[in-house]
Amino acid sequence: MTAVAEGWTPILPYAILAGGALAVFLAASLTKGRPSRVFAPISLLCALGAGLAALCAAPQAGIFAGTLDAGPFARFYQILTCGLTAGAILLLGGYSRRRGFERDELYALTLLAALGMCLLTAAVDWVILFLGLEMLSISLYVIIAAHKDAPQAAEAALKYFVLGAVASSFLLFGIALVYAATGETGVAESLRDAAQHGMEGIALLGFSCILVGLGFKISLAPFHLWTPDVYQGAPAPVTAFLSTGSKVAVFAALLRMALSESPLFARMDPVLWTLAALTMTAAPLGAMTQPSVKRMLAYSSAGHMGYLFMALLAAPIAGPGPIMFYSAVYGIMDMGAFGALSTLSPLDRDADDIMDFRGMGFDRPYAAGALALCLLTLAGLPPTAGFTGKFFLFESALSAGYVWLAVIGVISAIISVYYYLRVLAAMYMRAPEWAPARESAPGSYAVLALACAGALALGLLPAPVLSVMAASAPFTP
Amino acid sequence: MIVPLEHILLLAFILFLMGAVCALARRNLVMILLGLEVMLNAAGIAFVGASLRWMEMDGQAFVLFIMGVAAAEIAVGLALLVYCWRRSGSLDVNVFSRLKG
Amino acid sequence: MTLYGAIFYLLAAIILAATALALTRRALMHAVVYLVNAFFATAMLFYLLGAPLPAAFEVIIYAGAIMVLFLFIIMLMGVKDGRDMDAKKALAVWLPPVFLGAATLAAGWVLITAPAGAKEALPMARATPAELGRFVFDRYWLGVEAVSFLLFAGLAGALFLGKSGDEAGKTAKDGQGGAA
Amino acid sequence: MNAFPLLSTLIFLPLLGALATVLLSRSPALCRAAALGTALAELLLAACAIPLAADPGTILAENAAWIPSFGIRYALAMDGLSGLLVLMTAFLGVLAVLTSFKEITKRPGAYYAFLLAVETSACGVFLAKDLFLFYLFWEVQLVPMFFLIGVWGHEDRRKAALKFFLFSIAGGMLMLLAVIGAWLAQPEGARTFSLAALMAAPAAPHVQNWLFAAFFLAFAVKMPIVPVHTWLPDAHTQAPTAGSVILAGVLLKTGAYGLIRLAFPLFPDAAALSVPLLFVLGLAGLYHASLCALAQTDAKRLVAYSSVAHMALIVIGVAAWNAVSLSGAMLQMINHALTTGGLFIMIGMLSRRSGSRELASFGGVWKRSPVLGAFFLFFCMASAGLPGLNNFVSELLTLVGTWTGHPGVAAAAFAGAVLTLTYVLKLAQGTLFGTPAATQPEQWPDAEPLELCVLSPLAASILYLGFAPQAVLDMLRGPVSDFLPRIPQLFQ
Amino acid sequence: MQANLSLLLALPLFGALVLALLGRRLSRPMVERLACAAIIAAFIAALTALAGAWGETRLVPLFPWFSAGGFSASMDVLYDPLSGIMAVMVTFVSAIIHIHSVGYMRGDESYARYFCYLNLFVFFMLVITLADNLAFLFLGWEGVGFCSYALIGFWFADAERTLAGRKAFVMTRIGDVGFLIAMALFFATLGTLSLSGIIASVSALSVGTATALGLLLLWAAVGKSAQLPLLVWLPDAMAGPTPVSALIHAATMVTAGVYLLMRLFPVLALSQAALAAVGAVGAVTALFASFSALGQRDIKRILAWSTISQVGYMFLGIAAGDLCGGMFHLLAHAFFKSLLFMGAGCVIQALHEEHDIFRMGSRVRTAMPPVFLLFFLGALALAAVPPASGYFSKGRILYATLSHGGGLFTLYWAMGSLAAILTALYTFRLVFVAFFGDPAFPPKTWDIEPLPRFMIHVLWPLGALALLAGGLNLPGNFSGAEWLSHALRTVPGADAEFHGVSELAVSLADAGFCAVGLFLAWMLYGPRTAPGRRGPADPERFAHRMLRSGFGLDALYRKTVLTPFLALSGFMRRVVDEGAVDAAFMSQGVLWARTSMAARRLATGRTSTYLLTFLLGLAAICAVLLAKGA
Repeated sequence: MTAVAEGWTPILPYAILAGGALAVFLAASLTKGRPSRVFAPISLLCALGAGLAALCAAPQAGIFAGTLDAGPFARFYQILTCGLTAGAILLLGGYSRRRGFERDELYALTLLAALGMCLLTAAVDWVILFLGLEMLSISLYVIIAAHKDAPQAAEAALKYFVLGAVASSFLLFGIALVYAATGETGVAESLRDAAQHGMEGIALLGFSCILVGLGFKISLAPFHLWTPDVYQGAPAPVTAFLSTGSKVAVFAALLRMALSESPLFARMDPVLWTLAALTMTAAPLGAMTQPSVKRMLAYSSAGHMGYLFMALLAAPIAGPGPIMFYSAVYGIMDMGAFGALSTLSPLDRDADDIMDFRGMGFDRPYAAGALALCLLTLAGLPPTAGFTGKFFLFESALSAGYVWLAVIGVISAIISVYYYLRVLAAMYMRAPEWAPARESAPGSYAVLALACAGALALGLLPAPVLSVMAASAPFTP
Repeated sequence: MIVPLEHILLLAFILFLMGAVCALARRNLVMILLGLEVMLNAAGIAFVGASLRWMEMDGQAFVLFIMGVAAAEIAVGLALLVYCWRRSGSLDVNVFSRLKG
Repeated sequence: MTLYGAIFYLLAAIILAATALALTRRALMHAVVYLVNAFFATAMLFYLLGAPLPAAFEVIIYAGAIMVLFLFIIMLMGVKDGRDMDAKKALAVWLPPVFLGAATLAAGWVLITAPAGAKEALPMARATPAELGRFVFDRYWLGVEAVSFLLFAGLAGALFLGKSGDEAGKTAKDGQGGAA
Repeated sequence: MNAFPLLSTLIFLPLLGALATVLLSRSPALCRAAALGTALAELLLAACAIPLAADPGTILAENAAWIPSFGIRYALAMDGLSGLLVLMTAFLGVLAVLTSFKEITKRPGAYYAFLLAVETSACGVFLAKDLFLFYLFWEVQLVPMFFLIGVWGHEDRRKAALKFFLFSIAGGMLMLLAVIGAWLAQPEGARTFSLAALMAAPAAPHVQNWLFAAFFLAFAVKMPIVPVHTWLPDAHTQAPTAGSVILAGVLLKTGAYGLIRLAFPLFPDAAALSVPLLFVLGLAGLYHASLCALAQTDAKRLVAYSSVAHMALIVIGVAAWNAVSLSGAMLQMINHALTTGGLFIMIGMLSRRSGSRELASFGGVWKRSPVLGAFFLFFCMASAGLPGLNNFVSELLTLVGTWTGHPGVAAAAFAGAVLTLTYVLKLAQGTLFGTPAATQPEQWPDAEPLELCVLSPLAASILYLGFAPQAVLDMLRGPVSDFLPRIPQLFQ
Repeated sequence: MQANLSLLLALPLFGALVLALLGRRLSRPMVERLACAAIIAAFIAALTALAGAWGETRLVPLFPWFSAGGFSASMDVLYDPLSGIMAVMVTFVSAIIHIHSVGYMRGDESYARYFCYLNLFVFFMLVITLADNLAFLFLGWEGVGFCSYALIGFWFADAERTLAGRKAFVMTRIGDVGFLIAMALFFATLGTLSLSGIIASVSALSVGTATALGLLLLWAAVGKSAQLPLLVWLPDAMAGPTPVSALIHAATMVTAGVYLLMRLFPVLALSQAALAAVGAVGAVTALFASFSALGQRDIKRILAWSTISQVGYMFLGIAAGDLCGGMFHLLAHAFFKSLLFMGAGCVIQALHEEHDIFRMGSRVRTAMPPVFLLFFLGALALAAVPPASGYFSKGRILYATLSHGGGLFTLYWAMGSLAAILTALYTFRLVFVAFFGDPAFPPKTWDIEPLPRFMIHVLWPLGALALLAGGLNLPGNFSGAEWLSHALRTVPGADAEFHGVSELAVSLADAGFCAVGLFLAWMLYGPRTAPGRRGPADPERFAHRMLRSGFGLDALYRKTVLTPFLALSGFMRRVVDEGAVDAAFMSQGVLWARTSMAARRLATGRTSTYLLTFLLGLAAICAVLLAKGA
């Protein structure tokens, strides 16, 4: 029987996030609806507090309350998601205050979304996994529609809701079938002995439905068409939070499933292979001739999920190290990219078309510099973290023998370099189209600085992060 | 002795697919949400059947949670529906297709 | 084919019929009412399968709360029929989903019925509400907490969208979107 | 192992200089001073590193753990060849900075930063002794070059910069897979990226073929070897003068250096198999590039094709794989950098005066500026391989060495010398002689002092390497004797 | 000895460097004095070196150039009588030409550049003469090629002249490829490039290799000495100043090829085929060039074609194994041909750049008798009129060819003799038309440009030598001491004895040929014949057009080699490089862009389409599972 984590320390991060949300609502009621600047600091404090709690709490290799993993694997992802949430809150603060849609619900729901992510990454039981995912999704549906004046925010929220709800129902039905086939509600146990009870067919159908549901969330190939629309419609900081937080958390859950030595994965290998290959070819196809930078970044995030999925295939053999490292790198670079985008955008609408970026390079040196560095990281060029991340991913894929998948990945990476450089070329090699609005949001510059520092640090000195992950590799199943 | 688990799962599967087809085919947002409810309900049936098969109450506990989640989801969904209906005046899901390409 | 088996197939037939009717109605009100019937039949099915508490909740939450919410919203918007079921495009609109649904059904059917594990009939059993309650709070207390926060988030979200809806009224129709 | 981390400072000094120029970008004069200071300091450092690298006694190396879980170490070492190439990079760096004083007016701070960054990456490539570190520096050199061509280039700069980047990154990414493949080919336990270990235990022959192919493609794109060379003329014509000098003088050499130090020793069996292909590509490159050069109307494109032809000789020299041809090929790497660098600097000066790079816009330069004309004729003759100047020595060594093993190839390459002369004389004819073109402005100053102090050291170094290359050849003897036995099939 | 030799080499180089760096600052007389002094000093050094090391062969290392992995090229000097005498000749003739140039170039303002190139040329020529290592020799070999390119195109304003320079450089470079390959072959077979080393281990060469090396060296010599088939560049090279033609295209550069063959004669001697080939080239070129000289109207072109023909004789001499005869003719030819060129230069300047001999008439003879006398002495030597030097040197070669025996060499002798007749014919045609009677066509101006005295009088030593140089190697029947052959006997391969055919008969035959040529010239172009008939034959007649254009060789090369080559390079650029290779990569990009455009149409923005992907995905996954599973 797996060890049971004693004491209440593992619950601390969740409690801080939940308490934070309530505190924000309480503060809102005290200030009786007048727009006040107190919400941002509170929520930021809670997010960072939760991250710190996860960092300081000594990781016990055990299960908390039968449903939550208190081991290093969950702890790593909690620190990462809390960090990304803090970044998102910082970006959101400056962005929403200047455009007049700063509301307490915005911050509270962000914290709840973070809580959902933590639950999702730490869930050992299907129930908690589903609840975490739902809490994350519901909060995101509302946050995307938060900016009333943005014409397309409503459309993005609606699309995300309709598709997200259908995906959740697929996921739920999949869980039902897997439970029916094995009688286990534990994620790892149910997948491991899926074939013991002679109902392997049902388990396979169930796992397919789960794959479709989660595939939507991390925008794998056939289900990725929503990503560009939602990323373009939603306000830039929200997109930052949506693209980094939710995808990293969902992928953590998928990683947990992959590491459960389940026979299903072996049976599903050709399907997973095709999904990874399809994603890695669909992403560059979508992004290559894309006039809109946000849509390009959306397709590129789908592409990066394709690389991660390739490494997921190799996870049972090569271990979770590379995926966890690349999740951190992906989170940093996407947060940096969308953060820089939100800083560079004028007040009336988000800087989206590539024409808006002309001549930015030298007029807005810091913000454009951050965007340039994040794009280089996305392209996977040394000395940024993108390179070391991609290196580890391909290393794990090749060591597991997926040579042709790695070749497809490399070709997709080559094409991806083109559409990242197109933005760089527009920024630095063309005359500016219009006078850029002066932006002085200290919060967002802090995030950009952290993102750039993270990208370079992980690029040059990945060893410390890797050693943390090596420690977390033998996590409790 | 009641029916074999297989039949219960088939019933759930058919119901699930009917809900899915409705969500996919109908253009009216309300009907899509209804289809969604049917899909969630189908999952509930599968859970209850499975919990009977394994003589465990996990499945039934799951059903309770499903209902909670469904309620929350529908609340937000309908709020969003009304919010979009107010802005666009129509319930057709494809009226919003400015974001494309 | 025991008595209970017969009851099961009867209930299954009722559920399928009611749902099919509900999902193909032009009028939203008719659809909701049919669906309520389907949920009643599902509740009875739950009871049959030894899950009295979920059966009760099915009636209270699904049929009671959610369907009533639907009715309320439909009446609020005063929309009569779905207006999307016009005949001429029906085939083009319905064919792909139905075809895909049928294909998935076929594949799923084979997958479900192929293995031998799920063939023998299930014994009668019942989980009394007291046992289920104690089990839920013993095993899934964290889940309950999570659902509570989930509902709280749903509540906050719905209020947020609803509340500022009227101010946004003046900006209604601006996001007119493409072809009506 | 001396205490002072000489090699790391050699690599990262230009980077510090780059940061300095960015910080000082407010006043152009300070930028220029900082850039020149750094470049000169780097040259000085490289110069005093050469005697250390030359005598076999001292071993210049550095080694530190970097990513232990993958066996990656921050390993540097300098032997004869890399010492020379670093010295050449520093020398060309100084010249590039000097030529940019007059030419670059828009945002000098960023410009010098990128110029010095390219220098850093090049020194990194030459000194890296760990395959991962080599690959990291190999990829890093693309970004600053992309900006140099893209921001400060001429009319069609964006397309040329993108084309340059994509060609190199395509080769680079495939090489990434090969790097991992080489690492995985090692036994499970002792996997490391150190070049020495990888060379000691090469992979199984059939695996080697794939890995060698990927490595060779990446180096072929960078050298460039014929079929994948079409990015070079565009990059050269659009790049600023200093960009062209660094591109031709340094970046092309990283390709050749990679081929000699990495591709051949790491995969000996595959390399032995590929020798006929290399000969075919070398000869095709020599003839194709020479013929294309003859047909050019743009001076810089002509010189770009000429450098493709010169690099083809290196390919032939390496493929012959014997003591004479290999030392000839290595010497050719240095000679080509100096002569082509000189030609590009001269064309930069002339096009700044005449306003365009077309040969038609030059003409009668000897009449209007005899000193410039003399220098231009000097560099043309050096490029044509006139004995007494540097190219002759390396071309003779390369082809005499190739003759001992493959007479047919050497004969064809010797005949190439005639083609070389035809397009060099066309360049000289179009520029120096005849009557000045009508489009030329009246004001046509002869060589300014700044230009003189760029051209004279270059001419002096060419003459020195032409008449007394023995000092350089002695330095190359160590690496040559180290490389040759690594491929038993080729080296009897 | 080493000091002498390094001085001999250093002086011209030092002169050239000083002129190159400081030339523009020094005054005109200073430049002229410096240039001439350098060469005269070099001449003295050559003389003292010759006296000092009389008859011995010394290997003097000067400077270790470079060596890598078994291949070594060092700047050493192989000083033996052959190179000693050659060095003296080169420096002597150069000195006189330098002094003459001072006068000739008095009107030209870029004198510094001219004298710098001239000094540089002398340095490179001395390198060829003295070099032991073939690579060092090649340094000189290409150096003279570059200097001839620079000097032919000296007046660079006129594009026509620079093109002639370029043609010369490219053609000689085609020849040099042979030299490079020969060097590679030497290294491959004997492992060394030093002449002494090669000659020492020449027996190790197989006949096949020797033939190959012989042919390669022949090809190099043909390129440099403008023999068939690479001779079209020399007539065009007359575009340069006349002293340049005198120095480069008469005395020194064109003989460099002959000198190389002499130096490596032991290698040639191994293979009869190689010698026969050298002979063939020599004989045919001699005949071909003498015919072409007949058809020329420009005084310098006549002399150019005559040089080609005389060098053909030297080739013949070597082929016949008579190294000493070849050297004798080389020396004699150097003296009288440079004299003729400088004489022609004076005539041209006097008649205000008049090149066409049919417009000259007797004006120069009457106005400047010394010029005519000097020219006449040179002409006598050229036409091999006894007792001039040409008679003995050419006679010696014809004698050697005839006595070599074998059908082939007798044929060569016959061709040589016919060429001797033609030589006398075109020489006296030149003398009669250019100096006697009135001009067939009205000249542009009638007045005579006065020339500086020293320019003419410096030529007297050459005039004397043209007449008396025969004494250098008087054959036995003229009670000659054959001084030259004794001097060269220690040179490997130069000690061949010839007897078989009586020497007297051959020398009488030579005198006869010269007489026949003179008679024909008198009949056709003599001062007595009527001016009308004496004019140039009808230029359009096929024979004359063929002669004038050197049997149309130049047009042939232009049509069969040059134009197709340029067309090929244009084709390679447009079609192969930009059309095929570049387009292949660019079309990849376009292909990807087009598929991307198509793929983006998939994202219609309609939620219903996106919903479809769910069931589509599930159906596909189940289908794959069933296909794989079942």
